[in-house]
Amino acid sequence: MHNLELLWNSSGLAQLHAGQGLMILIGLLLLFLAIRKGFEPLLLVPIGFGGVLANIPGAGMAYSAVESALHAADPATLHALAQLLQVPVDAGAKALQAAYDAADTATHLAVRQVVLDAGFTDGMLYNFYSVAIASGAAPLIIFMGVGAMTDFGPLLANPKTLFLGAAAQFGIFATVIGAVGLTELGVMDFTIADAAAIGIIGGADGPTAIYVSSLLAPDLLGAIAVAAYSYMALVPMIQPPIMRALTTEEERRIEMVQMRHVSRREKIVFPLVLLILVALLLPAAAPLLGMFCFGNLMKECGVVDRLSDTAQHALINITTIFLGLSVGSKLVADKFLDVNTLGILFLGIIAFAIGTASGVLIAKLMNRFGKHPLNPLIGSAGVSAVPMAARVSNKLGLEANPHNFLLMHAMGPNVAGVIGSAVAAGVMISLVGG
Amino acid sequence: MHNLELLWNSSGLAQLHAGQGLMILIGLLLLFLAIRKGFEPLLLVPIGFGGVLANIPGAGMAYSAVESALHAADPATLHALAQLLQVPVDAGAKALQAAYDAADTATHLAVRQVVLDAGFTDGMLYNFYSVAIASGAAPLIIFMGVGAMTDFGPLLANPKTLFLGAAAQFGIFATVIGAVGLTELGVMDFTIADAAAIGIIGGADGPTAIYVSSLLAPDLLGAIAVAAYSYMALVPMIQPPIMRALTTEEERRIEMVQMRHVSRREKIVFPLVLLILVALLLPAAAPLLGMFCFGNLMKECGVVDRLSDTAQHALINITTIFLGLSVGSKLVADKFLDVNTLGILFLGIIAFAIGTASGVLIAKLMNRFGKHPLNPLIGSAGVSAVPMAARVSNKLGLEANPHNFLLMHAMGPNVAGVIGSAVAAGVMISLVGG
Amino acid sequence: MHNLELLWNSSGLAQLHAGQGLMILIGLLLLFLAIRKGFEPLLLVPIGFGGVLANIPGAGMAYSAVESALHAADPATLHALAQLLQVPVDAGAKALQAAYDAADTATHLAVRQVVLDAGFTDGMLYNFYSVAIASGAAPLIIFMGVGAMTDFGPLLANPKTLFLGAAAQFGIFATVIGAVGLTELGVMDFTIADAAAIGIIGGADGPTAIYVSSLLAPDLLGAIAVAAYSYMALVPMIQPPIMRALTTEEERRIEMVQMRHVSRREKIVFPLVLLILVALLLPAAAPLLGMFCFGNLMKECGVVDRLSDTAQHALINITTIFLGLSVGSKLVADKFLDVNTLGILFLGIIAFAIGTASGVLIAKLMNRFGKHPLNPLIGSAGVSAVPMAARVSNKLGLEANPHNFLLMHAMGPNVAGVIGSAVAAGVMISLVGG
Amino acid sequence: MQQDLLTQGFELLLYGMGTVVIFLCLLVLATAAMSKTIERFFPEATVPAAKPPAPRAAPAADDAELVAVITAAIRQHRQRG
Amino acid sequence: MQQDLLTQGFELLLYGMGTVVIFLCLLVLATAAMSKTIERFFPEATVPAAKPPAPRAAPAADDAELVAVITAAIRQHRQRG
Amino acid sequence: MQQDLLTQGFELLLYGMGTVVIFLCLLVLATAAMSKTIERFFPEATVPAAKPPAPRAAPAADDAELVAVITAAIRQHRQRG
Ligand code: NA
Ligand code: NA
Ligand code: NA
Repeated sequence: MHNLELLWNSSGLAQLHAGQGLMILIGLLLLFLAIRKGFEPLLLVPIGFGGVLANIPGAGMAYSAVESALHAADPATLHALAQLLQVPVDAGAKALQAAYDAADTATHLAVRQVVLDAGFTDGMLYNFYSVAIASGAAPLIIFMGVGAMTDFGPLLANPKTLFLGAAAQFGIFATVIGAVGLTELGVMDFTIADAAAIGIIGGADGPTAIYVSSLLAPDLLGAIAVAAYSYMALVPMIQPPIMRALTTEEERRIEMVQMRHVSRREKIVFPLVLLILVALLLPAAAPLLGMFCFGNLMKECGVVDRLSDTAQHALINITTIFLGLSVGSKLVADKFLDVNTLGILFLGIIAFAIGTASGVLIAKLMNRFGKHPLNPLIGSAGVSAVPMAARVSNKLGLEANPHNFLLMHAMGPNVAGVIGSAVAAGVMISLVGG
Repeated sequence: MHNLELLWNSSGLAQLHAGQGLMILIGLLLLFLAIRKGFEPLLLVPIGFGGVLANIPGAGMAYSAVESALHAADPATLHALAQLLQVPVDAGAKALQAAYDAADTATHLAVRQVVLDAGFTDGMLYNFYSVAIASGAAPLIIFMGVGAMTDFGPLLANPKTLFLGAAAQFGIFATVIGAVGLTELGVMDFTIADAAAIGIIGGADGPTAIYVSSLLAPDLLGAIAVAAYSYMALVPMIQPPIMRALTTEEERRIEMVQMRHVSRREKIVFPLVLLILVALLLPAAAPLLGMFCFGNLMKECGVVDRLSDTAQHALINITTIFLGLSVGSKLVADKFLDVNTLGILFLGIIAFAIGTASGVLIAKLMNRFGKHPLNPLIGSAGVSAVPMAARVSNKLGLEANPHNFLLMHAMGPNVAGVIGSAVAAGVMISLVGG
Repeated sequence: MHNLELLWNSSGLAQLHAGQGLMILIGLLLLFLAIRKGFEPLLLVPIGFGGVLANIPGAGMAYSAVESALHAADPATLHALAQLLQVPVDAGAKALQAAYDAADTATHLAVRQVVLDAGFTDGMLYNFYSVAIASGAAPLIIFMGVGAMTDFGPLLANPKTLFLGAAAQFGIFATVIGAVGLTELGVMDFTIADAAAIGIIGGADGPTAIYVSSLLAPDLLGAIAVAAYSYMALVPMIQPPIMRALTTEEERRIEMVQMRHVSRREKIVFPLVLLILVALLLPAAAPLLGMFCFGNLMKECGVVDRLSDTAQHALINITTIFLGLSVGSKLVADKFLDVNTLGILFLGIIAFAIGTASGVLIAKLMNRFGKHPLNPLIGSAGVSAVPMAARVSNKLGLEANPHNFLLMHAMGPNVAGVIGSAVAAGVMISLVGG
Repeated sequence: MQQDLLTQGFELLLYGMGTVVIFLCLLVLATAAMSKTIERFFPEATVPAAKPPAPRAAPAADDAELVAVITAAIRQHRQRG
Repeated sequence: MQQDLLTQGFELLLYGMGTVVIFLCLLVLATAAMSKTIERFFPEATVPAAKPPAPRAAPAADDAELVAVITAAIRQHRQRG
Repeated sequence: MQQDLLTQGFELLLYGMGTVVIFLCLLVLATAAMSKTIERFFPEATVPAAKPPAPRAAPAADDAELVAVITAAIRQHRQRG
């Protein structure tokens, strides 16, 4: 009977908490949205599946050995940890966790040795998270692949669209104000680092958001990544009403002059120009923009096609699988089911909306003062969300004027938005992360 | 002359032990079987080659820095280690190794620091093993790729074939009894964890066997993996006599009714149903079956084809190379050349035979009591060994009746056998590994 | 204003040292040579770009957490480190670095804990370097891929060309004498291990050079890798004058007899023969030549084409990207801008020249005493630099005699040169690295 | 102790085989229920309609865009030429 | 302390948005300068000449070699057959 | 000490170059022996027979199966239609 009890106690049903059940449902919902509704499936399928795996009761796939030990609550182990962490013996797992988080590296090592000796091990998703995200590698590798898929031609043909990529980042910083405001009102409880990480959702760029939150607010990473990718998928629903409200029919009909031809050499030199500017002005953005420029240079230089091809296919796909599962590991119930998550979801959509509006408004301004006509609809593409936002601009343009093809014009602010939010990420990291 | 002596002493010939020479020959034999006879070459070529590399005298490619230090037997280093491990100074390398294995994590760290300072380093194959197998990652990634290559259609068309996948796992547990029996008779010397790991050979599923033995019996991993893959390759020789002995010509002639069409939606939902069931009932099987279901969902959902494609090609191939070399690292003479290895080879083939027989017998029973005719030949496919076992069923069916195409019918129990042995693995891990 | 100051102080311009600026220019020069002049772009694009990234002021992408702490020179941290390293408190960062380098592993761990607690982290390129090069993995994986791309047919058709592969390695050892000679003259300052690593440049084989210097002279790795790849790219300029000077027009006109047909079985068995010979004679070369033979066996055996294909494409490309960036991380100004770098560049070209000359002279000798005519031009291909050196031989042959196709004949010494320099690497590691 | 090992073996056989059989029985039931539910409540559209599956609204839009972009590109090319 | 947080937020807005705008302004200038420089001093060759781009001298050599090798192979094959 | 370094260098030259030459000599011998052995005792079948290489018995079986499966699939399809 002892074995039967052991089997039952080790079953999921016997250990299921309501929160885990709820999170499994949320994971399945993400899968439904990704598969049935086409919400950024490349990321949300692995994230949703990882979320389900992370919440399997008793499997501890998302826990480190130390977290597993704290959840198992074996008295002897807790006792040993309490002594190491200098906490009262009867303080409970939460107090131990808090003391562990506050402890120094040497204490971490000592605690880890105790729990490994007690037979606890790191879960699979925890390992994936450590290698892919905690190290910073996966978002950077994805950014390299994105760089290798990006064509800066439209931006080079009309560099002024970089201003639109700047304008749309206002959503990021306005959201920071929102997050600290909600904290001051006592509704939420965010630090300035949390607020900065939440703001980056407004950058509409998944790897940037994941990179920044892994540095500034790892506990919020799950919610931030889910918000970022979900809202990117919702761009075709979020943006059009704002764009229509802020533009006149007349403005939406504006046809833009055809783009000049951009030479191969310009395309090769541009990533280097961008890299040098980053090096001189904002080193904190160098990992992100450096890898982005590296990917782009590999693509454009034409002499390393086999590397560029791998960066765009095998490497980015492998990294995406592990990045997604790793993000899913942060959907574990006791980290995700928190009022802060609701705050993040709310603030994230605000960020998108403000970014869209800023882009459109600055585009209107530029149209008024520029030499060439500029359709304000391409301003919204400055939030990035490549290439969805540019497609939205194109679609609304076609609605107003069936001969108005804005896609290539909108690709300029679209890739400018990627640069803009990476720059914003650099500022956040240097001002807040220091 | 000092250099000449140094060169000679560092040559392989001067350091060759008989065991190493024998293991090199065994490695070459595995290569011969893989290349000339077509025995599971994707795994046995890397395993065989890794086995040769692991036994190169003096190279220490399969040893950790600590093992290298113990083999080098430098007196000063041994002296320091003896003090750390609290063993008499003249105890010798074997006693030191035993004391090291029994020591706690803090002592491991201290010993490691001493040997690194003495200039010893981890061998290349040891590094591969740590990253690929000790972390648990490689078998799980392979299982994800296998999931992405698996079509559950035949199983969904006739879910009752899952019973055959269950029946064939009897081979696993019967082998456990065999292993503990041999130990009780004093012929072999296996713990219950060893017996469980050996039994899994009967699951006829390479990554499952490697995953379980990496957790329960790492020292036996080499022999278990070699047995599992060799017998999988021998399925066309092992199974037919058993199948013929247990069925009548009449039974083998039975034609099965054609399968119903399975909808895409069923195929998408099935991996999620399986995942939820695992989550609720057997979390210990969650890493294996979770990754398997993830791979299958990526394949079936149709919205992440580039990820599914990478999981089926670049990622599984890269992982297979390192998994194979890592398994080969366990073919090092002083671990492999042991009477236990013979026991494992003997028990492994027993496991295959019993699994095959159980599958066929339960299929006969189901044929007697079911509504639709069921050819007992498909029962043997329940051992998994995908797709070889299903092909064997088909071949014997065609021999008895040239119009009898059993392949698709046998694919149901075949993939059911993969699920069955992963479930069995979960039970082993939760009952024995705790 | 505090934030503005913070931003300015964290900008690159405020932190730029002249050395970093110079190294960024050198990185851009490497990119120019790779992209515009076609110098080994697969390696020099990532190396050059990594070199720029490594020298971005303030980003510390190539520094470990400890190096970052020493560069940041925060008084409290330096004080704590000085105590741990038992160095006077006012000794300065250089003395601390030296004390750290000389300290044992336990001290390294303690120092690391202090700097991690102080908020310093490992840079991205440092992480890449640790995983790709310090572990030894990347050069070995590349060597496996090169093995999978190598055709030993020409060498098997005429095994005597192996002598030419031996002869050309004289450049390696002559360069060692050059390096110790310059040190004795007081011009440079190399240890015997440095000299051995520098000599390997003459092997004209990138991964071998990187592997050896990662073991024997990690600080010189950047300069050695840049020299090796640059001179490999310059082979069409370096070799012809030497070849012309040492041969007569008559000799260059010699037509060689057509090669015999080499059977598939010979090609399958050859990598195993080579492996066994390495195992018996020179275990220190086993990692390099083992992986090379493994790649070649996968290619030739014909039963693991999907693994061989991955080794030749996805895996080698991924590894090349990270290897290149990691090598670039060693182009950091305070390691690269040193008189030793000039010495390495000078000695490297000498090594190529001597290797070329030795190959040609031994070929002349073999032509005089052999049964079949042997065109001395194929001797120069023995330095390896596959397939460039063989093309050079072919080109000079065609110049002298428009019907003289030496390419396949030169491929024999060309791949023999790869084996020869790996053997030389093994000797270096066993005599100097012990 | 050895007696104990054999007992452990038989317990593993009993509980292990039991779990495998129960798990796969439940999976048979769950799979059958799943298939029935999908067939009854969420049937796939009839074949001709199903070929371009409903959930993917995007491709249609993409095609329109693609046509638009190509048209624009051709127009520009002609104007330039 | 909370007052402090809001201040920090506004400072982040000010310096952050400022940096983004300044950085992208400089990028506009640098890009324009780069494009002008390339157009004036390093223009790409005219289209017909550009098709086989100048920097790659190797391919031509390779082709010659390839032809040579194939010729040699064919010759050998004939001699053998 | 410096004298020592030069001596070390010459020793490295001597033993290193010696090992390279001896190793490659042995490899020439081993390779020649290997080729002779294979040519004499394990020659490849004559070309017409060798095309479908002997060791791979499986493909034939596979093809038969493939044909069988396709046939079965077609039969089922017809019955359904
Ligand atoms: Na953005
Ligand atoms: Na199985
Ligand atoms: Na060489």
